[in-house]
Amino acid sequence: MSDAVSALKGASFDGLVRVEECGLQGMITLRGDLSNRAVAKAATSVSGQKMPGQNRANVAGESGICWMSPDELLVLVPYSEAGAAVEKMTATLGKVHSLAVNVSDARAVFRLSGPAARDVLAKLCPVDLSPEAFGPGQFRRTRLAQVPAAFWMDDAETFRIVCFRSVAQYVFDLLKAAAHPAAAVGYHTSVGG
Amino acid sequence: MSARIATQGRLIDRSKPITFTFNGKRLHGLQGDTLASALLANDQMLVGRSYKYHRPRGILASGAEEPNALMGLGEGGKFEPNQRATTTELYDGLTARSQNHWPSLEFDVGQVNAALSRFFPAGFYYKTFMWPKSFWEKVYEPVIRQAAGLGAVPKERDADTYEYFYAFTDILVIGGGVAGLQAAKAAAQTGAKVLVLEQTPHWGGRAPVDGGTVDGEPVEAFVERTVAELSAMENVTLRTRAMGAGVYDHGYALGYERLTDHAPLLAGPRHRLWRIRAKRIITATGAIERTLSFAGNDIPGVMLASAMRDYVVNYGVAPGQRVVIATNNDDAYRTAIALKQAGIEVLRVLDARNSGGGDLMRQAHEMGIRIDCGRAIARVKGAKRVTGVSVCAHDGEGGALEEVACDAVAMSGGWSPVVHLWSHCGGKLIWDETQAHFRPDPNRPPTGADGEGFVVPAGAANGELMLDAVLSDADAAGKLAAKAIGFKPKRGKVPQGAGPEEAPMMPVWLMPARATTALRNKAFLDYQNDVKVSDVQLAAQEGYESVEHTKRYTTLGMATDQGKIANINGLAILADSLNAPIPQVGTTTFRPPYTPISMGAIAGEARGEIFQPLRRTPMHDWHDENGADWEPVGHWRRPYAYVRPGESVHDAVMREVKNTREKLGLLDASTLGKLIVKGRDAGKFLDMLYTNMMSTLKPGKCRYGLMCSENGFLIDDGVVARIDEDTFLCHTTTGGADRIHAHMEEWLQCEWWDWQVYVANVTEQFAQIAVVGPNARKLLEKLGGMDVSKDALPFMEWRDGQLAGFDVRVYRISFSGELSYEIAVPACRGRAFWDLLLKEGAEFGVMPYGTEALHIMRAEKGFIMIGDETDGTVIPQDLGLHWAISKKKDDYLGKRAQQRSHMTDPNRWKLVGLETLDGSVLPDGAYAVAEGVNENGQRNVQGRVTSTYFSPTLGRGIAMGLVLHGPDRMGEVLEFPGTDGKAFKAKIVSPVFYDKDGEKQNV
Amino acid sequence: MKRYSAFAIAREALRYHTGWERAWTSPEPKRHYDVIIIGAGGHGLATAYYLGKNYGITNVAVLEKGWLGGGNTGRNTTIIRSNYLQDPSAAIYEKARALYEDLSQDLNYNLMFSPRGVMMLAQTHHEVRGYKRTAHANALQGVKTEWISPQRVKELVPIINIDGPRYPVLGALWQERGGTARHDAVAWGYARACSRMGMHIIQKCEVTGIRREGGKVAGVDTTKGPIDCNKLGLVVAGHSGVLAQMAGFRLPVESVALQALVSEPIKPCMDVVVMANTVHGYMSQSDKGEMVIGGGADGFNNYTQRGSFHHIEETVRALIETFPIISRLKMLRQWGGIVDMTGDRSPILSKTPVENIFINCGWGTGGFKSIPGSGWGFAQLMATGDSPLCRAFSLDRFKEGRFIDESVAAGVAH
Amino acid sequence: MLILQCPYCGIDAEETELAPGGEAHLKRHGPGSSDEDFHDYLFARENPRGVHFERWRHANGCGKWFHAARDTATLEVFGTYPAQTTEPPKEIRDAITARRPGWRWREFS
Repeated sequence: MSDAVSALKGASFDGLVRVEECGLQGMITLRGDLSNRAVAKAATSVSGQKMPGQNRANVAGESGICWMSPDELLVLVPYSEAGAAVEKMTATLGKVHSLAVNVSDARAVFRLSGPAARDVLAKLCPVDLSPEAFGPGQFRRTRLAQVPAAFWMDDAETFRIVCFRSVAQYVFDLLKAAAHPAAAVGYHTSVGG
Repeated sequence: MSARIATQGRLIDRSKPITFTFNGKRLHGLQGDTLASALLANDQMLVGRSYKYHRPRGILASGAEEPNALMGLGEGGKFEPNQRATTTELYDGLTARSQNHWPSLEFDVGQVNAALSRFFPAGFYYKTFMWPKSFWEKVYEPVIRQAAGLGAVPKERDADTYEYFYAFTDILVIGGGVAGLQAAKAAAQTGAKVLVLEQTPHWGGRAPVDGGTVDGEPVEAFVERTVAELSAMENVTLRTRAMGAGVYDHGYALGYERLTDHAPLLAGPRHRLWRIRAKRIITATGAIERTLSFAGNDIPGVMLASAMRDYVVNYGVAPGQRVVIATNNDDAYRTAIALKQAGIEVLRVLDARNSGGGDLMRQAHEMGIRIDCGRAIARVKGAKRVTGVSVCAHDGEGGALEEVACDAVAMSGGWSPVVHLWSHCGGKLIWDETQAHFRPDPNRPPTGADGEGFVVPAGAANGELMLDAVLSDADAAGKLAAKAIGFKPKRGKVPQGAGPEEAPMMPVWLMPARATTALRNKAFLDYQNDVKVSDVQLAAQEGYESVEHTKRYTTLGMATDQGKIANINGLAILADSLNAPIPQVGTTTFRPPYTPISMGAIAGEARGEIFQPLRRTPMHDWHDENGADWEPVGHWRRPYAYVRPGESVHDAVMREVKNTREKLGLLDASTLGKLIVKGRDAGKFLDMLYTNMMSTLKPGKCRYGLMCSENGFLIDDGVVARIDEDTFLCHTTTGGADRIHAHMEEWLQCEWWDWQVYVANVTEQFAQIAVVGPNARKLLEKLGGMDVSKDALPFMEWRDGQLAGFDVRVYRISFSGELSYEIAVPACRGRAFWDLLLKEGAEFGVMPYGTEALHIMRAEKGFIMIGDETDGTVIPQDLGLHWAISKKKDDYLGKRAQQRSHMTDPNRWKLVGLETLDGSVLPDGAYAVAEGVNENGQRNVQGRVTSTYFSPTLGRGIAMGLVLHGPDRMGEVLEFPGTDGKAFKAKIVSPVFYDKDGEKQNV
Repeated sequence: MKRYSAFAIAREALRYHTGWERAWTSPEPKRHYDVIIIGAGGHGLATAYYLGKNYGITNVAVLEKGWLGGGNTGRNTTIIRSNYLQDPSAAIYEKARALYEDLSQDLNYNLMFSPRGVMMLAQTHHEVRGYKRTAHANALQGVKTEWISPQRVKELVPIINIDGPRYPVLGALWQERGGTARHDAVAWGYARACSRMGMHIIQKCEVTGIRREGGKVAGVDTTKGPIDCNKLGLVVAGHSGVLAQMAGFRLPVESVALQALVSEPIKPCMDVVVMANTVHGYMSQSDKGEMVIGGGADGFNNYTQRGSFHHIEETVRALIETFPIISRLKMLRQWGGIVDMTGDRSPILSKTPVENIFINCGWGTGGFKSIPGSGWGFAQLMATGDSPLCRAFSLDRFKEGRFIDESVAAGVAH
Repeated sequence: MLILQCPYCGIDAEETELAPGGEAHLKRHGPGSSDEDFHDYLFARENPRGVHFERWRHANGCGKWFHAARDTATLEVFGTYPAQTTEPPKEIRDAITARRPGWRWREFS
């Protein structure tokens, strides 16, 4: 759909790190018994990714599966495929007690990249972001300043952050402030780095 | 006089001169100076006025405990009052102003209080200013208030920014002196992750000034080496200009990092508030020297002995040329020696101990310093600066033995460990008889989530005052802390400290020991608040025996230094007055922060645009560009009305209502909550949540539902649509989505966990637009794509389909009484669809309307509004909503509550419509009066207005209200007094004012 | 006991104040009292005072496990107001406010009652409606309040930011005769007056048990031995649940931490008390010049007198938004108190399941302002068995669903 | 500033990720219950100075409700466990007994 636009239309900012809104991203909330094979199949078949363990995410580009809670997954697919994916999942799930719903438009996604990414995010989230405690493959739902958010790392210096669409501007402004060029911390990464 | 000297000054750079101003006077200092050292270098001994008596005050200390040298710093948006000169790093262009005097520091009218001080003892204000009564309010208090306060008021909005930082570490070390450094090293060597905070810009604390050697080399070398070693370790973070401000439950600690205070021109945040979670916290916060309580101990030029030493050694500043030193312990001899070495004349060391001290005394003696044992200061002479002292026997009443002319006095009353951070979270103290101070009680530490102690004191903060003991104690603390959280301490060798032998100190709480009343009346304990020995004694005499009583009655320890200087001395005087041992009298509670921290830092990044999240719908920008007068609803903003140029808000609302009723209106309804409820037991679940029967709703149909709390009160309402056999979509109010979602999850997880129901909040997935008015169908038919005729899509049904190529879900529901479609489209296309509706709707007179038009139209129809008709005390039965309360169900949340006697009371007020006789608009929240008054003399009432508007449709004021037996009293006239004396008369009518049979919405 | 006056001070000054007597005695407990009040905070002492003053009952002991006035009386933000919405609340708080007007003279102890005015800001349309409703109610309750415009707000509080981008000030509910008082002095003044009537205030005396005989109270066991009484009043904010347990009944009460903080003192800049409920903060300036700031309570049971720091952050944020200049002040001290929260957030002044045991608790955040009214009404209840001021606050209201809900008009009811 | 471990996602969540939910193990009384039972269910609360059982929601996290056993006087946490139970599991009660011998809470000990 040509006239579909993400909350901030791909806005970006360069400071201590690069902050960018990732644009449209397909997302499906899947609730069900994660040990149920149909539920797992529904998630893996549309995303092409393996089932993640507790507090983990398997993501490649625009496709992936994130562990949200013991009975909830967030399935990532390209935006344009979300509708079809939900139908396919629903079919796969059949009579199994579950819920698959398209939430692609309900969220905004940001990318935070650069050596200081951990330091910048640590200004906003009450989470241990040291490399020993958090790295690629892990997934965390938490509080980002005053709103709920979730994030994972694409690589050692890149976070992807998901929040609700309505607060996209707030989150972007927060990340900009935290990434102010003169606000380096040097806790997780030396100030020079 | 005080002045810069040619030698010493380990922290200053004599090649880098700095210019600053004090009370407008241009002065010069050096890179590395503190404002205090620079002022002293300029012979500025008078730096402020005390709070109560406006007595002249000079610099007393050299660190965080300074009670006197408080300044207004900076200009405009960067002005800040009450800054301590002793912890303010000097920078070029610094502007400082002294405080609490008028017209000037030198000549202060308030000083008259000092002359009358005898009439203002502790708590005098509790005993007077009561007659005549009116005088308190009209005369006394205004005068007292004008005299009150300390620093000037900032005038402009803060020009700086602030931020937080969440840090997680195994061990947090607070204090970067030799103890902190050694503790950090011992801990870090086990592999534990260590964070070290030091409040000053320098490592090593006071050890480099106090001297001694570590493993044979000077302390300074040890400090440099250790800092270098720590910096090289991956698992260690060192921060200077970062104060450990507070210790809280479960290992939470606050670090207060001052990033630009020393260089305000630097970009970036001014302060960073570290929110630290540590498994263990080591407090290596050192100790603070105590003053001696002798008459005139507050005259400018009287200084703590250690501070005087600091100014000489660190900054190359002589606080005086001819100095008398009074002490009860050996440490003061270090000052004597340092001064002498710097070429300053030391006239006397008056040692209250008859037997004097140890090595240091001998050393001083050998340098030719005169030492008088068993001697004390009877009183200090001088007004704005010291001119001399009277010397007396310490064990006496103060009869002068000789007068000594001098221009500075150093005093040392012994040392008190800084136990604040140990105590913040409940750590208890024990009294150390030999050193006469409180130290942490190792058996009663503050305990964490696991019930174990999580704070470990180290070095002087633990009561160890000798260099060697400090190092070994700190090393042990570091290892203990690491071991406690599962790290293996190495058996590394402990650095050996070496220093002179010291003789035991002798507690001196009053000097001389039996000082006369007149002398005690001039011996200060709390300098800033002007609390004297005599005040504490008075409090005890009057029965304010608890240390908390004394503190509050005399204001001892309540100044900006929070008793760092005064508490122990005051406590000892109190104990003495009560003939009780000091530990029995106890201490006051230590509360965070250790020293004051900026409100800006506490607020963090949350200011201006990011003060709070502002939730935006996909159409937010359009509203903003088209005159939206915003109304906050939770964190959302909704247009109250779209105001056009030349229009008042009221005009706009009237126009919007009229246009919607006559033509076509658009409402951004995206903020309404949308919850998907799915599962085999979904119907059963909703039957419990709503007062209505939802399980009987047919797929494709909608039903208005009410939700109550278990306590019976209405908490939300909205339209439920059944999507398929086991799926429902529940609409909530704008504020309600998250609340009701949580409410549903709570019951599913905590009560009915065996029911098969899943809930998902899809509120933000959709932009929802209400297309309302006689022309609504015309517009949708023009867009084309689905059949929106009455037969294909009747009232209170919904359909999925397409409109002009948009995937839509269309609900035939109406909150206005008009023909109305609520259309949900994916949020990412919401703005596009909105634009299209405006474009294509132009020919039908389309016009967006805001929340106020919405409210008026619903009121004209007699529809209730959660938050207006309900206020948390209203049940559905009050609102005539029986039709929405299922009789068939034997249970729903709130049903049992609604059976309680007060809920079934026939005298509960019930919903009716109200029409003023003259067509005017009833005031918001007005009450209908009844005859007489109640037992408490309050006028009886029989009803109240819940919402009231001017209805452009009916051309008159309309209102809804709750009235005693209202529905049975149609036509009766009630009186509603306004708050302006004007009374309104209104007739009880049906709450449905417009289209009573609902023909318009059902076409 | 000598009266306090300017003349007394002058007289004492000449002899360096060596002649002042004890403000209150600290006797050893007798074996029996007509009435025992547990808790020597403001409410307990005020109850004892009015038992003596209004009913001539002076064979009274007030037992305190710590030091008198050491609980919430000395830990609050000293605000006094009566602009409540519901009739029973308005009645007791206005009674208290009215008594405060003359209390210094009545007790011969200057409490520094300062009717500088209390304003509650309306920053949403919902609050506007709520406060206009309160103004109407107050007018009929005999509580003098008025609805004022943003301009008037600005005149009264020059440092306020009325056109804040997020929550502009839309007006305020203004009570001109609301204000503050010196909190410790309230306890001390009552204590001195009680002592003067021959009552016993026994500090450092903890109650360890409550003795009953045939469904009636017989006395209490304390760390200073057993003491008998005919009537017993429980007035121990924060610890009511624990004592109720001793007496054998449960209360609809939970104890949570409520925090406050003060800034360093600055010159007078705000001569009224301002409450901003939308953003959950309230602030006044003490006679010392400190900005006294309070906010919301913790949401979990807690007896530590230490709250969670994030509440302090939320409050400070909110107040900076409303009063931008305080951003450059510093927090001098923060502390917490333990408050009783009842099922409807309104107090309980009531008989109990045990005959002759009476309970006064659940003041939540409203304790200090109500002290004289609470003491007045509770003394009447204890002396006569009934009090119009207390009637609506009885324990049974929860069973009947007869709540007194003040959150109706204001988010937080401080 | 409490830290509680969410038994569902295993995260050591700090207080600002959590929402308190009051006393745990309340037995719901609906229509047909006596006034006393209903009153106690809604209002009568254990309010001990010591061992307490309470409900929390990992609101800014996995969203699950859970129970915590905590000392209200020291804030010591004895353990957390899922909400789908009507009484504290044995291991939690044992953990409390180990730290607070002789504790009682309602019918539990």
